[in-house]
Amino acid sequence: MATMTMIEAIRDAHRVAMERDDTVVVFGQDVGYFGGVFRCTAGLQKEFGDHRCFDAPISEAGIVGAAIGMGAYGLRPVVEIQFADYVYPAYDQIVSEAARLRYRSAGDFTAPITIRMPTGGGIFGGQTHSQSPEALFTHVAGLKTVIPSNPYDAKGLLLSAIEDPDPVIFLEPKRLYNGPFDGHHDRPIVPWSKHPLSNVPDGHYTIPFGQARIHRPGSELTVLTYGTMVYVALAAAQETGIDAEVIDLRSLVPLDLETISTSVAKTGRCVVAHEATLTSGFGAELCAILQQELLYSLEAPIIRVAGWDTPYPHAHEWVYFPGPERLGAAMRATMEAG
Amino acid sequence: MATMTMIEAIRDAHRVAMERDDTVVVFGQDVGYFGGVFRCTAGLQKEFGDHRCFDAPISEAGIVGAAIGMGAYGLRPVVEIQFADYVYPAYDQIVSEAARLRYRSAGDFTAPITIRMPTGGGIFGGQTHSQSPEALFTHVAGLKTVIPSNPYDAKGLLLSAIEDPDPVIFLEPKRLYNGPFDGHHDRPIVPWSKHPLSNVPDGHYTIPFGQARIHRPGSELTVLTYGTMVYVALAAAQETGIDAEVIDLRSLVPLDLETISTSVAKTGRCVVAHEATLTSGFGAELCAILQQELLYSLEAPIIRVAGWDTPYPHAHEWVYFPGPERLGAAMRATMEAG
Amino acid sequence: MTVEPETTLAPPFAPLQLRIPEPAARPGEAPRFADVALSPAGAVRRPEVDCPENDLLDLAYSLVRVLDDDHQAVGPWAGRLTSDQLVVGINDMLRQRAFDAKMLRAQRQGKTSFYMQALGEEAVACAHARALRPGDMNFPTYRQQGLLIASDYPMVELMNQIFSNSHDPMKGRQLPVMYSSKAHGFFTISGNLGTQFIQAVGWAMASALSGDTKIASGWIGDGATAESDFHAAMVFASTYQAPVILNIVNNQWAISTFQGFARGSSATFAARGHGFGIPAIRVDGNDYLAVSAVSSWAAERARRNLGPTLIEWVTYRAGAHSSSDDPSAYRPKDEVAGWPLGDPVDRLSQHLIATGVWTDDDHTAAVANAAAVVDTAYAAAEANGVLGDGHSTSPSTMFDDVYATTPALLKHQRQQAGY
Amino acid sequence: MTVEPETTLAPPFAPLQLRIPEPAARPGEAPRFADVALSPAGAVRRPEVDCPENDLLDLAYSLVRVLDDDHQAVGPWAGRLTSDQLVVGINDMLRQRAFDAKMLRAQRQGKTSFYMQALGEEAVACAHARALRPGDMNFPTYRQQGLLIASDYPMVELMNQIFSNSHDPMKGRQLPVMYSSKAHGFFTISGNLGTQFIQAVGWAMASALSGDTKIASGWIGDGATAESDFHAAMVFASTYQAPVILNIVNNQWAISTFQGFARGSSATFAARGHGFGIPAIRVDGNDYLAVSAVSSWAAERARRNLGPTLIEWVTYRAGAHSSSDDPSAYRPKDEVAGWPLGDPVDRLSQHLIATGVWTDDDHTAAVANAAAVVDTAYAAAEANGVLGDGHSTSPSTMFDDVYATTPALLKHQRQQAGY
Ligand SMILES: Cc1ncc(C[n+]2csc(CCOP(=O)(O)OP(=O)(O)O)c2C)c(N)n1
Ligand SMILES: Cc1ncc(C[n+]2csc(CCOP(=O)(O)OP(=O)(O)O)c2C)c(N)n1
Ligand SMILES: [Mg+2]
Ligand SMILES: [Mg+2]
Repeated sequence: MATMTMIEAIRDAHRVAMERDDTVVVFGQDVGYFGGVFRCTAGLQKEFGDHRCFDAPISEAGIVGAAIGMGAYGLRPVVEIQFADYVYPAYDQIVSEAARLRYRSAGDFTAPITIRMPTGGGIFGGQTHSQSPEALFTHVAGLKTVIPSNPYDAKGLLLSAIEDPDPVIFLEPKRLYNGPFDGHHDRPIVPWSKHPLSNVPDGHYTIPFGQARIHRPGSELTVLTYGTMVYVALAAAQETGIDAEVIDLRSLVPLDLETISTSVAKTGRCVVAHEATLTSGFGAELCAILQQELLYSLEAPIIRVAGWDTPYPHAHEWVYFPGPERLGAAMRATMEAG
Repeated sequence: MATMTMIEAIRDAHRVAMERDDTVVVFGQDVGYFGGVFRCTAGLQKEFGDHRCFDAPISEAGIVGAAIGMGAYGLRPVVEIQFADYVYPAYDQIVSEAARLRYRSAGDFTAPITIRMPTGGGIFGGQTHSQSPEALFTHVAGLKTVIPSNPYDAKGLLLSAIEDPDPVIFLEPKRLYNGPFDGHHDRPIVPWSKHPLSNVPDGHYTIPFGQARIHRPGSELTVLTYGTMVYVALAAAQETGIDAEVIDLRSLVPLDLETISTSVAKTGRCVVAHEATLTSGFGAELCAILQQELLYSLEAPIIRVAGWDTPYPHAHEWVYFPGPERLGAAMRATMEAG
Repeated sequence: MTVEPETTLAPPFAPLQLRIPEPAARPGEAPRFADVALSPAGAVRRPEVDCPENDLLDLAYSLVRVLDDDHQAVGPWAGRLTSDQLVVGINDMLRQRAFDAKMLRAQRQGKTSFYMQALGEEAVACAHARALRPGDMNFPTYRQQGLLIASDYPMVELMNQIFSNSHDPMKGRQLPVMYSSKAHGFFTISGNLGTQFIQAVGWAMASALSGDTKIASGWIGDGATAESDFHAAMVFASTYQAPVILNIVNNQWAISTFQGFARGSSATFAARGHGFGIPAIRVDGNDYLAVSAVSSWAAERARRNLGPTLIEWVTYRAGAHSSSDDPSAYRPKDEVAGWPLGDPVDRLSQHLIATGVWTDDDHTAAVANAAAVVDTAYAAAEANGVLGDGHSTSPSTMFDDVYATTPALLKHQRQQAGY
Repeated sequence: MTVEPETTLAPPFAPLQLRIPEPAARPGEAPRFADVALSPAGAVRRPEVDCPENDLLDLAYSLVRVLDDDHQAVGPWAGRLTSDQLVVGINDMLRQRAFDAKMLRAQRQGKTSFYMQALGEEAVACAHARALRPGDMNFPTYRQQGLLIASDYPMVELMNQIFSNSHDPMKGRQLPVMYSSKAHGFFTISGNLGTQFIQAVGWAMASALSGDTKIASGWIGDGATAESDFHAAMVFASTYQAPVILNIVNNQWAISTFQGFARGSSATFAARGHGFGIPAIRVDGNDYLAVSAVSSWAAERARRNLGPTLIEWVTYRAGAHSSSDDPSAYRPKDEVAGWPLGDPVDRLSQHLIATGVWTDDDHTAAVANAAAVVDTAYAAAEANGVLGDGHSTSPSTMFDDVYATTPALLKHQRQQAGY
């Protein structure tokens, strides 16, 4: 057991996977010699050699396309897209190829690949270093979409992703790399070392997909969220005094419907929160499912708290980011409704 | 006024736009000399010359990227993607560029471009000629997403798209090109000439975005849908005997919230139908909005009838396609619920 | 301070004009292939496989041909196949041709939804397949059925797939002709153009990373070289020196669009290799012996870890693009008659006759035999059902293979669907 | 029947191995640029602008240079700028350098979130800008601030953008350095690499379609040439013969990745043009006179409807990739000292001195003047606010310009946000 940041936990997951399985290869832009612009693969090339971890040309389509070919050969490639905002050139390879290989070949070929990418805002990265494109993957049959919120989960989920026989989109909330962030951007930065979920077991362990984590049990209202917004929700719960159950979905596809339904059935009130733009975000899917499953248990409409339907701005980051005040207001409104 | 198929109406819209405005240029794969694999641009090159309508290399990224450059110059390009299933190589140019040009340059540059593409299934096209990717566009701020269901609307909406100062995704339900189709694939094909909406005015007219069309007024239940599913819904209404209000959204972004809300407030029951896969489809957004706006007016949960969460299959097209039986069953269940 | 730009050109300037390429001939005009650069048979040298790329540049502009006008095999690329191998080759091509004809007819008769033949291009895939080794992997397009036929993939399986019947190895999920057979070195065909080209490079990289000895062969059409994934493949193959053969099948047309739209102002498609330091070679794709010899050369380069080779196979799409297409709308009806490289089956047959390997009668018998093989397979496949007759796989299989393990929500959908 | 493949190679085969490129030197090693092919100043010929592409192939492998070791301008590309123009040039570069230094410092002081300098590459954009005409359009990357500086775009506006302040022309929406000015022929910079390259071609196509006389100039980094949109640009430029200059700025590095990863096994980036029949030319990017001469040559080609030109500007990224980067982790600390093409400002200054146009004192005065210009602009910009001090545009503007007309749902969101 060691105390790790999310970056260290991700690095450790790579290391464990590469040690256990010779077919795991890691590549992407600047991930080899340098170890990644966020340092998530630092040291791997040195430890495992440049045939196991190497740099790639700046071609997201090429990186994912090559990974698909490698997967078809029998390797387990783990690739990094430098920012989720840059995944679109690879979107065709992901949607038309990786996601459908098993299906269209009736299992003859598969795509056991992991596509990692830093996601979300909070670092003054402007419109091309801040996006949260998860809903563009959850709509695509054949993909799994995973997003950890802490070092412990990051390592366990990443190991599951690498071992998964199907393509996994692995979104890493970059604002959480070095510490939990609750949206109070004007307060001192909190390092992971102060947080219990920075205790990461040595060696191999996995966290199965489709199991949400209840970060805070509560009785009055359910907050469904993931990634950075988990800490925003915890802050909002504390600040509003609402006894909220804060659920971290961890994987969006597959979805832990049971944990979600049980909670909302219990509380009768729900707020959904994500950084991605509101319209057609993953929150819409959650609302659609919940109203269908639990209409008669709902005491108030489900409110979505999300990024506004604009590109992610630079100067007005904190007007854009759905921080604890905005989320808290929605929670209060939900408590007062009905 | 003339009787037109949807193909003829689309061709006519091009012609009217090109006559009125010299800056309208039309290009895409096989659209020039040949006039498009669905013949939607047939005759344009002959009539307007090869500088106004021409073929393009097989590069969707190139087609949209070049169109963006042309739009920045001051032209109004109208491009065809041969099938919506092939739009993904252009997805980066659409999402990262066209959608954000105006915003990121504070209006210095804009992207007044129309991106047409045949969408939807029903032609035994298998997984790469049948997709309905609308939700991948509705999630992106800066895009408008439009989908006509008949010749009259197709012409008026396409003229609006071409004249729009912003990028418009124009989805053409290919199964409707030659006639309305209600999902009864085993019955004789009905041509457009039998349908009143095949009466298309001569010359110029536009249909504003954000105005839904009520194809069938009704009091018991609202069906929200668009594209081919409009006729499936009409058939289901007739076959179930449910007095359903069938609303054709026509444009998803912008959305005619008022017509939708008024109807659902009136009926208290709603079914949402689309061909696209269920999870994170545009139906989710409709459910999310409606439960938030009208929770207390809903007498039953909103059911989504959609493509299954699999790639679009070949042999089992009619098990996959959400036909009148599946939709009718959902409508009945909705009537019985609550 | 404003300074006039340094130029010999002064305003006013003449208005610019855009070049819109046009093919040499359109319907109603006489076929014209004067722009297709040819070389005499035997004229193009055969460099050693380890010849440096910059000593090979001419090979991208010439045309490797073995069979001359007298049906003799000549020059440095000749003499590499035995008579037995040539007979195997013509039988492969005849089987493919008979198969295509039969399946096109089946489509016309409503037994399936769609078909794509490769009439006139048989030599490319058939000869290439026999130049690879078991375990090598092709990443084909929809026009390389010859790879499977020449790898002795059971023809009935091809037909089962086309009919989407109860025995369809693809379980009715795929459009006809979208085969897959890992065991036969044939990667699952994508409906999306170009994607497989970079995947082939990735597969080859994996083989090299693993210290294996297998090579990959990627395929793309002339039109699809315009797609972005062509570039990705070139960059990755060039950078990592992957053991891959990159095949461009230039059959002159991409649906209604002639090859000039994708080629642009470069003289040949093979020349694309020059920008990447990838050895490139342009070959008569209707000459079975040339295809075989160059395929072997490129395979040897890859297998010796000498890196990728780009090959342009010059051929002609003699039929329609697909069963949905009618080429008389965009090219001269008799264009194939003007095609300077002839027909690959005829040419090989004439060679066999000219060299005394077989006779006219042998040819007639081989044609009949190919038809019989196809008919036998057809009867067996038809007995498994054709599209729409109810003999498909169970619709419940529609929900399988989306993931290795079907998730709960999808199982629920399957139940909703009644399965 | 199984037939052995036709090959001289027989099993067992040696295991394959993948090539992973490595730069010539890493931290702790001595800088090494022996692989950078150089030509003596004046040695490369200057063909007529209408010279056919296949007579230009050598220009992709040589290096156009004008300034020799004695600081004289020599050869056929020399003698095209007046002394006044050269003085304008060095002042442009000095302004850019002073500006970069100042803004990097401002970022360090927390006045903004991010900065990217172009230290050592000033000649490329500055000389190019002055070779274009008003109305022409650049499609730049984040490292072509020189285009705006040499087009006399107000420096205070650049700073307003960097500070995201109340006067930011981009209204605080964009990351620092993501400028846009249509009026100055500068297309809005994208954070996504490569996208602008094909857009430049589209813009040029539009100009030609419209019978206009304006040309476009597209920009891309060595690393970003691996992106797919590079290919789209090459295909479209080649096919339609668009009036566009396609500039590759090869500054040796793409963040931590040396140019060999994008270049692969081709000798140069300029050679990419050969696969497309696009005239390609490789140029000393640190030689203001060479950049100017070749830019004018390419502009004239475009303006005369002779089609696209691909230019590789060979230069060196002397600074870090951005304010977030520390290159000492991946390249020798003193690598710039070993760079064989020197510093563009020094070289032009030495030329001016050697030719008697100015003196050491003039140089010192020009440096001081540039600093003063920057300081004046800085004071003005700072008065408009810096990032985080509350002097941004109103947050309500965050909801503008998503569309020409803000739709109802978005207005509603603006109200929710309190504006
Ligand atoms: C990404 C993508 N864009 C467009 C299409 C539609 N399409 C199918 S085949 C074809 C022409 C391909 O021509 P070529 O590459 O020359 O191959 P050929 O058909 O001649 O063998 C086109 C445009 C597609 N399948 N995928
Ligand atoms: C599509 C995309 N992928 C990755 C990145 C991240 N990124 C930003 S700059 C850069 C390096 C670019 O190198 P080069 O093209 O050589 O330009 P230079 O920085 O040297 O001027 C990378 C990988 C990006 N901005 N966009
Ligand atoms: Mg072709
Ligand atoms: Mg660079």
